[in-house]
Amino acid sequence: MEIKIIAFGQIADIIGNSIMSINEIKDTEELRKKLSNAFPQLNEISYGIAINKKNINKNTEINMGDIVALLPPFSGG
Amino acid sequence: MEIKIIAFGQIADIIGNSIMSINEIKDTEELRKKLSNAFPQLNEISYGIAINKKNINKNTEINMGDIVALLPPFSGG
Amino acid sequence: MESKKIKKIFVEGAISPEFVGDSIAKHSTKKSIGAHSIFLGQVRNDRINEREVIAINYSAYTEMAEEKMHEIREATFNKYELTCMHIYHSIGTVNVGEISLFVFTSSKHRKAAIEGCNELVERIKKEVPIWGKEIFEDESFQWKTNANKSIEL
Amino acid sequence: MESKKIKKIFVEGAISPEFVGDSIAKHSTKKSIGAHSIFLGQVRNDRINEREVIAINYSAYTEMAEEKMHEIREATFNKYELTCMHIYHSIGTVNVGEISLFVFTSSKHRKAAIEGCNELVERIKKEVPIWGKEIFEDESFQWKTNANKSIEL
Repeated sequence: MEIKIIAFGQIADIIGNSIMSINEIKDTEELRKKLSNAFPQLNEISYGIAINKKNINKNTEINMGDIVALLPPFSGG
Repeated sequence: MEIKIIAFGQIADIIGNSIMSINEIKDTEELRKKLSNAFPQLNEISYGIAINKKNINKNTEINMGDIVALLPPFSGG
Repeated sequence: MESKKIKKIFVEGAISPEFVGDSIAKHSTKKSIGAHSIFLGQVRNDRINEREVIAINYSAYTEMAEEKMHEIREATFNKYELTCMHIYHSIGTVNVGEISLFVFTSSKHRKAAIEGCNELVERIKKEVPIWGKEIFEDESFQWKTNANKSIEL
Repeated sequence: MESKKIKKIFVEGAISPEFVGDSIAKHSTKKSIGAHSIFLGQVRNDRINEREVIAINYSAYTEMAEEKMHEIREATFNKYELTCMHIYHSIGTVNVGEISLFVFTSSKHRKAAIEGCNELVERIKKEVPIWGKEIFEDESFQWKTNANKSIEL
């Protein structure tokens, strides 16, 4: 399974590009862990996750074709 | 003694002109009574009085040279 | 701080949208400003007893209004951390769809501008000696009253 | 009611004062409007660790932002009796002194426009996926955080 990850703001700076693909991630908890291992700087940022443009508030299954967005705190306005 | 009365809004419509002079009025209570007798339509309007541009909240002496303004409810904006 | 001099607030006839745009543009040099709050009063085509309002004719006790407005400006500058404050009110005839009141506050953070602007609008309507005469299509008129103002808020 | 279609909110670069003036002018034909409330966010020259901000570069998760904004618009139209609602946010670089956010509500009576506008500003800042990168005079940068936002309000 391949999922599409898009990152924004300072997370895009850390991850290096704003679109990446990751294989075999079952849910958002696992995704957070994998990202945290690959990019230790992420541990200093509290970020939200949206799946298919909807905010996720608890651990959520990730399915094939989902678009997963990593969202650092918003600062528009 | 002569005092200068200026009227605004619907009061100016009733009194007929916007500046008038009245002789021998000791205070604002007496002024209200005299105006009410002369212009019974005023009884239907709740109006405020300002002396020398300051709002008057209780019966107040009127002195020579004072400018007394009759102020119907404000409706600016 | 522009709070010390008595400023003119009355303009003859309607306040134009271009004037509002120009006022905003003048603030681009004030680089500590982070937020602007603007209130505009527009003349409404109310129907009263089958007659439609086509304009409001505003009159004021100008000297008292300017003193009162100065007092309100000072109090608002003291209460909120505002960078700028601009207030304009029409005198004379303003047609339906045109603007008769323009209140404009600016501040570093948005809270001061927003709350300051709201308070100014409330105080102007309640405390400044200005009267509006609603003109109907048949040229009859009636003086606006504050009666339904309290319902509005 | 303009609430049914998804509207574009993003504009490239700063929002010009003339654009704000033109938006106001378009409402002169809507004769049931009595009040307009406008909020403008302007980029501030904050000093952070001795460096001065000269611009903010805004980016967004555009598709999600537009959906979220649509949801906020609908909720605000349902909650307040608004005649019109217009919202614009900059994307890309906005220099200090320029405008990056324009929220504009109109209603018959002032309460709805004022409260609707305030709620929109709060919700946009909190809920819409937009990020600002503060650019300093030496070309270094830092991502804006919401940390001092809560202090602001």
